[in-house]
Amino acid sequence: MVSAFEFVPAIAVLPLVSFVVALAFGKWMPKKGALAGIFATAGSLLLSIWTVLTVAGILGSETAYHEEIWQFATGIGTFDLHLGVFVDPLSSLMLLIVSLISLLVFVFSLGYMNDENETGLPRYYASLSLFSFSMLAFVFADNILMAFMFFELVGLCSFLLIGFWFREDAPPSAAKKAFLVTRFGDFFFLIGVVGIFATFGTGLFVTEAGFPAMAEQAISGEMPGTVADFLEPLGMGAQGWFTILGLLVLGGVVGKSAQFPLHTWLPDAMEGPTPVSALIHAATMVAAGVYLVARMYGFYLLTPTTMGIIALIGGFTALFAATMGVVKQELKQVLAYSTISQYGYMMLALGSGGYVAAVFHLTTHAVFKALLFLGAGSVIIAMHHNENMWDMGGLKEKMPVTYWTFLSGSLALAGIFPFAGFWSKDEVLYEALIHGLGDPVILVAWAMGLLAVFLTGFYTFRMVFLTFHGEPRTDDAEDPHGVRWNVKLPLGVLGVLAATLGFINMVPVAKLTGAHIDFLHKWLVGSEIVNAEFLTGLHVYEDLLPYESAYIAGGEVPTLLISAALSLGLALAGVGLAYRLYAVPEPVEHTKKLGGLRTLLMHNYYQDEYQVWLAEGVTLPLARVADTFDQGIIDGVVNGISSVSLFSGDRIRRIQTGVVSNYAALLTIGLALLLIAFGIVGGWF
Amino acid sequence: MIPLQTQSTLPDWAALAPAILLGLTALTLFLIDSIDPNDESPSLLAGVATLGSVLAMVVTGWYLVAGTGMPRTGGAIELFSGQLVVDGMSLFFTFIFTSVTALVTVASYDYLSGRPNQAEYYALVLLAATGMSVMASANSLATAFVALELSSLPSYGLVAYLKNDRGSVEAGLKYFLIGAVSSAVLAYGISLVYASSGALQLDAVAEALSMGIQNTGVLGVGILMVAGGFAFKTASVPFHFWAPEAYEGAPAPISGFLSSASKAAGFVLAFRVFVTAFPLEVVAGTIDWTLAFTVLALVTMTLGNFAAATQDKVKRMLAYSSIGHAGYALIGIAIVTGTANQGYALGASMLHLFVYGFMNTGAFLFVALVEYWGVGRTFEDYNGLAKQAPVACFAMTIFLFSLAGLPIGGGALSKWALLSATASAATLSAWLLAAALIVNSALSLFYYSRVVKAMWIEEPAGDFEVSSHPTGLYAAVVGAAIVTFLLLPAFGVVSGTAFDAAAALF
Amino acid sequence: MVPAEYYLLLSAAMFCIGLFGILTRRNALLFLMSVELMLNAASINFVAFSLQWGNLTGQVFTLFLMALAAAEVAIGIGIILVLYRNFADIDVTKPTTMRW
Amino acid sequence: MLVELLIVFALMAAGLVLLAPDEYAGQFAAVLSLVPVGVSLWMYSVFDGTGNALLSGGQPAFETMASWITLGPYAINWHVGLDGVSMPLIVLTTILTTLAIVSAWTPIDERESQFYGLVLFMQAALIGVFSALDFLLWFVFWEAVLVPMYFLIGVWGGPRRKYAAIKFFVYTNVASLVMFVGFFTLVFGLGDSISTLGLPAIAQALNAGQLGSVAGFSPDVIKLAAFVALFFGFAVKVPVVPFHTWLPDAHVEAPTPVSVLLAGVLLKMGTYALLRFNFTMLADIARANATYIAIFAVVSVIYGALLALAQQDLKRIVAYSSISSMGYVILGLIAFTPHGVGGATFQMVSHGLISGLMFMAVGVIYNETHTRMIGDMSGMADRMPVTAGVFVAAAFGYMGLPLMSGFAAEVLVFMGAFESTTIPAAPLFTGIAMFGIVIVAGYLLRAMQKTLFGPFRLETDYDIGRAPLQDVAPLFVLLALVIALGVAPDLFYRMIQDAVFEVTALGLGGGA
Repeated sequence: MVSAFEFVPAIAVLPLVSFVVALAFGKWMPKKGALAGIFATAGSLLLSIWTVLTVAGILGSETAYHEEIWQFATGIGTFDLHLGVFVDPLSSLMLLIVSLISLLVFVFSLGYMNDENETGLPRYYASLSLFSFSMLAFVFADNILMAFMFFELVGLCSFLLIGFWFREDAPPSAAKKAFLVTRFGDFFFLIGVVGIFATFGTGLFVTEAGFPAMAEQAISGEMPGTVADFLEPLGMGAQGWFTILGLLVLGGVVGKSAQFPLHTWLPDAMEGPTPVSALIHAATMVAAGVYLVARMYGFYLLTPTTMGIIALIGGFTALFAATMGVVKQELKQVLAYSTISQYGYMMLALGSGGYVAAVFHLTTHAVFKALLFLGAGSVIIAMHHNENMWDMGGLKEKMPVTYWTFLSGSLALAGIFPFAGFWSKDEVLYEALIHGLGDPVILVAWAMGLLAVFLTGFYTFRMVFLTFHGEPRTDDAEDPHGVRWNVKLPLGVLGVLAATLGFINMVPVAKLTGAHIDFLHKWLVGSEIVNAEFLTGLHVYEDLLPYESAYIAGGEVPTLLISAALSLGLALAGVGLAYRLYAVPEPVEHTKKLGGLRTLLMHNYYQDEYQVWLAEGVTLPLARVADTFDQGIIDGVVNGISSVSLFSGDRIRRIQTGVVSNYAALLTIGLALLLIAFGIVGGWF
Repeated sequence: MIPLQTQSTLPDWAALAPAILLGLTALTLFLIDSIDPNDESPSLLAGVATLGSVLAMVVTGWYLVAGTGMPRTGGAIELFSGQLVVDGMSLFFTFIFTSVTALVTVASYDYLSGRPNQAEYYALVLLAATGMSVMASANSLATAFVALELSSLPSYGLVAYLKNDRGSVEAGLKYFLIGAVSSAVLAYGISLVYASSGALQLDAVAEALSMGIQNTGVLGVGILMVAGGFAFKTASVPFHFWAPEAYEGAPAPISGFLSSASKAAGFVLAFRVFVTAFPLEVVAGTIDWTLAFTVLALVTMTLGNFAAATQDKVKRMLAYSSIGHAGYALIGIAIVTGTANQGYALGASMLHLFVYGFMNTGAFLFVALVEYWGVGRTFEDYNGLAKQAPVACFAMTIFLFSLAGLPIGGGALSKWALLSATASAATLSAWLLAAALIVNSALSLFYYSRVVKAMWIEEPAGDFEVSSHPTGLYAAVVGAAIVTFLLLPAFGVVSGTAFDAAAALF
Repeated sequence: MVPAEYYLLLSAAMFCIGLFGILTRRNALLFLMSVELMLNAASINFVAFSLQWGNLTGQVFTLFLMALAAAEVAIGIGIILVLYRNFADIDVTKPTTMRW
Repeated sequence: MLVELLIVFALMAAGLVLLAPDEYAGQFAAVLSLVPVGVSLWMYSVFDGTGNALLSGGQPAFETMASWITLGPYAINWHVGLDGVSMPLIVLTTILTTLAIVSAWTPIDERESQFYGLVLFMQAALIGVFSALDFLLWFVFWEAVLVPMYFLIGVWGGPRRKYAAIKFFVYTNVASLVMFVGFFTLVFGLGDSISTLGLPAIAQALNAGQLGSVAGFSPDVIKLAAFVALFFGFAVKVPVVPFHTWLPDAHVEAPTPVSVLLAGVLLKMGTYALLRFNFTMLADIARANATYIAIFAVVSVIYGALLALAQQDLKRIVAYSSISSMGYVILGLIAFTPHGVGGATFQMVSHGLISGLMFMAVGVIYNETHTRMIGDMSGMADRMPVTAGVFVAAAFGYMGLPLMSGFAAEVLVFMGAFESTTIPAAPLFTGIAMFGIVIVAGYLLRAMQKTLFGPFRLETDYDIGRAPLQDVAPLFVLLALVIALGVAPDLFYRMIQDAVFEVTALGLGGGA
């Protein structure tokens, strides 16, 4: 029987084909390339499902797969670079998510783009396909170089799609910013990649020959030769050096996953078409960063400092972004900040040792955030591309499908029982809590995450109420543009998933009842081969975990319940406050009461301003100074030499006065000078 | 193989055949002129002159190939009790003189058309060439002096040939006056050398000096003054003052003749006299003449090139650049020190003078061509010339870039040979020379390319028409260009001979 | 017998006088004469040292020098003649059409 | 004899094209230049050289040797051959020449036959530079390149073309001569241990420690002096900051096809020579002074990128960014690791293609708009979508987008430099140099945003249409090559590794 694993590369290649087809022939195709993308991603989805089933052991005994498929660059007397495929529970799950959401976004785009008679559709679908290709290849990458490569390509697609409406001013600017900010993060990432290769001679994520395993050996004292060769001249200990490497790679993660302080690009990225926001800036590309940390979790676990920093960044970002989400007026802006905030949770989970929790939240968030963005897209179609929530209101009756699915997503986002977000967010906070009790850093991060739950509940439902409830506040809201099946279908699929996806890992229920229904947990534990050969199973990570678990109120189950109750309570409180303030027929801008704080929040804590200042206020003037220096001093010296030469040439030729007597005199003087000089040297006199 | 390679097959005096041929041709021209004093048949005069010089060139070439006077065929041939000597170096330089003479006579056919006294012109050119070839063979200070004057005196007349042209006359006057002073200085220098050694024959001088030097001052002054006399011939500082004016004012073919052949003649004399008569190990206590030549080389090349860089007339620029090239060629003798590979250094200079003979003559002949057309003399006047006369301008481009040392002509290789020779000496003064050579080379690239720029890049200012294509001038220019270019791939043909001939001197 | 040094001094003096003439005289003929003086200074050396060394080489050279001086003057006069025709003067400092 | 065939054919083609009528010269030259492309590709496919042509054990392919001239004690030979370093550069040269010729059809509209003749003449010289294995022969070709370049900039260039041409001419000539003296000091220092000026003989003699003292200077001093002279000579060509100021002027004034060749091939002469001379023959000196060289490299990268950031002229941006990119090459070379030197060599080829692509893209826009100033245009993508698309692709290639050749080259250089034991504090140096990838993104994104995107606006009064096919076709060819090499660097990288591997072991201990 043919193994699914042999077709894993095709999961990425299919969208690549559709990229080429859409770019070259899209103009002449019936749906301008959309069909190519839909077929390709559908194919990818089917292959992904097949892969997942294989990994699950349902279709055979081989449950993980690693293969080098392309020799990239051959080194003689040094390491080779290659591209390879690695499939394990984590990557197969991610393949499934990415291909599913890609497919849905393609379908949605039919409604959002084709039906709206946009131009440049082949370019749009080609970019979208290229994005799917890059993301999928990134997911199954077996080494960090390949991961970096497709990480960058994802960035390119983001640039192309954010700047899709290039004829306006704002989108190209936002695209530039997105690429530049993530590039800044990738700069550190690339140093990390290069450093990892230089240190270990390999960038492989898995197996004994992979760098996490080698790092573990190095720290435990059995220093592999290549590592020792590198570290010795450097004069650094393994622990310290690995921390630096980990933090460098983390730079890329912070950039792509829009964590503080490199989160500023994401809100601007909302200039892109809404389906793009759903796909890239909510469900997948931003997830790449978090996924990367999960992928090389074995490495991060070795350096507690890095773990602590990850947790802290995550917790802080979760709270920080949530506060800004509270005051936004535009639908997609609220969602943008909620995305940043939610990825903060995932980082918090990873940093505090909650591997399963992070993957769980990644999964649920992918679904409900895609849903919310697509829902927002539907609203935007209806509102004739007006995104201001204060111009909406009362859309509930006009577009019921959108409303109900959006509500499902919102409940999930707010973390209301029993929607998907509740389960995953609860687990994140629980893991942070139990590990934080023994580690103050984690505890601080946990506290921030907890606080953010309240704000999340509040801004989510502020958004829902302002958009769908009350009375229509404009003519557009009065008479919205209708949407078709291609919008409703993806919403429906995702709406159902958002409500139900949490059931894959109902840890509190499992703990309470003792029933083994924590499927995701079991999934990530993986099979024998994943743990023993590839070293990526959950048990491997648990062995390496640098934290001790501690419990309050006397045990695991009470702690779990307290934690769940706390987060649910805060979420409900947030929702309740939103209901009080905004679920009225004529809501007003209560945020004005915040005074100076509101100004601060509306300006996003002046994060943009200082980053723009760094780019335009520091770097550009520095470049101009360098330019002046270059033109003036360096080139000045060059030109000066030539001017001086010509000037002295002009002087020298004045010796030739044209009067022959002068020549005779000069001749005599010259001869006399020679005679005197040599006479003195030769001692003639 | 060839019978001449051993002395037994031909009488010794046959080794002087080139000089004899040149002299006879000159006399023949006088004869023709006295038979038919009217310049009715310039083609006959030009033809005879060309034939004579070509014949001399062929014979010289034959001797060179056959190895007459070279170590492999029994060493230098001494004539007239050693007053003259024929060896590789003399033949090598004679080849330069004869080939330049041939180019000049061919070119002059058109340049002189319609002018009076053509027979005298050609005869003087050939007499000067005769003097030069004797200079190359001179092995005594007496023959050297006489030969030098034999080449100088006709040159004065030739420079002032355009006797109704104020420039030509002024040039002739200045050349003559400075030349007279220089020959006096040379004569006086020789007298002092004679005072110290009691001999005039070069090897005898060396021998006498090696016995012990009584009055270092007299000898030192003598040697420096001799050097000064040669410096006049080579147009080196401080005896160069005549050169810019003489080259600018003289008929252009004569400018080419003087700046190439006459200059080379000065060098061959300097090489032979200083290496043979004043061996460094003998006179080092008195005067380190390599140091003197180093100073002269430095000042000469710098002055020549810097002054050339700011000229606005092409011919004068070439004149100054000719001074610069004298400075380059001086390098060869300036680094004939113990540390250097002496034969290599001298050979490099010889090669440079060889290539220079063609490229510089060619450049001046191009100027002659332009004068023939009546185009002005400044750089601006050359603007857009390439549109009118692409072939000639192409040739000129080869000359100029070769002069600048770019490898589309042999000038690059010879300049590099000089540069590498400085590296072989590797003394402080040699590196100074190398640095100066580089700086000046860069500068020369700048001003040579001004001409190129004018011809090819600039738009023509006026609207003149190049109406005629004078056969003789074209033939000479194109011929020189072909040789200049061929000297790049076929450099080996001459380089072996030059290095052998130079090495034989030590 | 007069020591050779005295001849050297004499000739040096003559040479310098000639040089002085060159530097100061503007008349072309006087210029020419000064050059002759310098050449004669050399001749004195040759003759004197010919005697001292006891060979005839120097005296022969003197003969050459004399012949040469004559030839030089012949050419020189010719050039001075055309100079006069073109510049209506035999002041050597007058022709300065070419300089720098 | 294939190398000779290439050179002679290019020369003959140059002659033929010079004589061709102006109307057909472009097409004629393009057709003729396809022959070298074919020959070089065929040579690539049958390439059987092993090791480094200069080192013992290396066996260059297509090697021929014939006696040429004698220069004093040295026999100068016609000696050519290709190893894994030169083969890719030959292919680069032939391909870029053809593409440059095609891209010249539109902008060059006077004295065409002369233009194409000079381009082909330059091609011959360039092939010579990359294949010669005798010093003097190599130097002849090296200097011969200047001549056509001078005319190409001077005749067909922009408003300040004369200034730019002469500056390029004189500056690089001075550098070459300094290098020449430095090299000959070494040659004479080797004394009798060599009898030819063959580069392999000299390299092997130097590495065997046969350098004697010259004029009282010890071999170490001679080596250092020669190294400095050689480094200066090549640094001007590369160019390395602070010897770079001729480059922006030359690039800005040169017509686009010439910029393509200038950036694509001529700059590589400098780094090629650095590899061949400084880092192969004088590896021990290079190692001993790695800190300074690494500083040169890093300064070139960062300073060049900063300068690019300050420019308003698209061509100037690309020109300065070339300086930045060439800094990576220096960094890779000084690393003395297989990936460092190999990556640097790969970067030569890669940058040749990408900068060529970039210049061509700018040129196509210029052909239509007659301006290159960022401030003059906006939203060009609206009128020239295909060109804009290629421009974007090229720019991302320049930024080191993965699966394009620039990424492979840069990442290999970085890896090599990072693990270098030659450069002290290698990770720090590498890290700083890598910041170039952020700045490059900054200025190229800014340039794209201002020119290609936004509402359409043009400050000049030309009608903007789509670029003709002949302008765009070379872009696609180059883009395809860039992507091909980006996906499969091993096409060239394997043979490069084979040739540079031994270089990395040079200069370690031992040696005189």
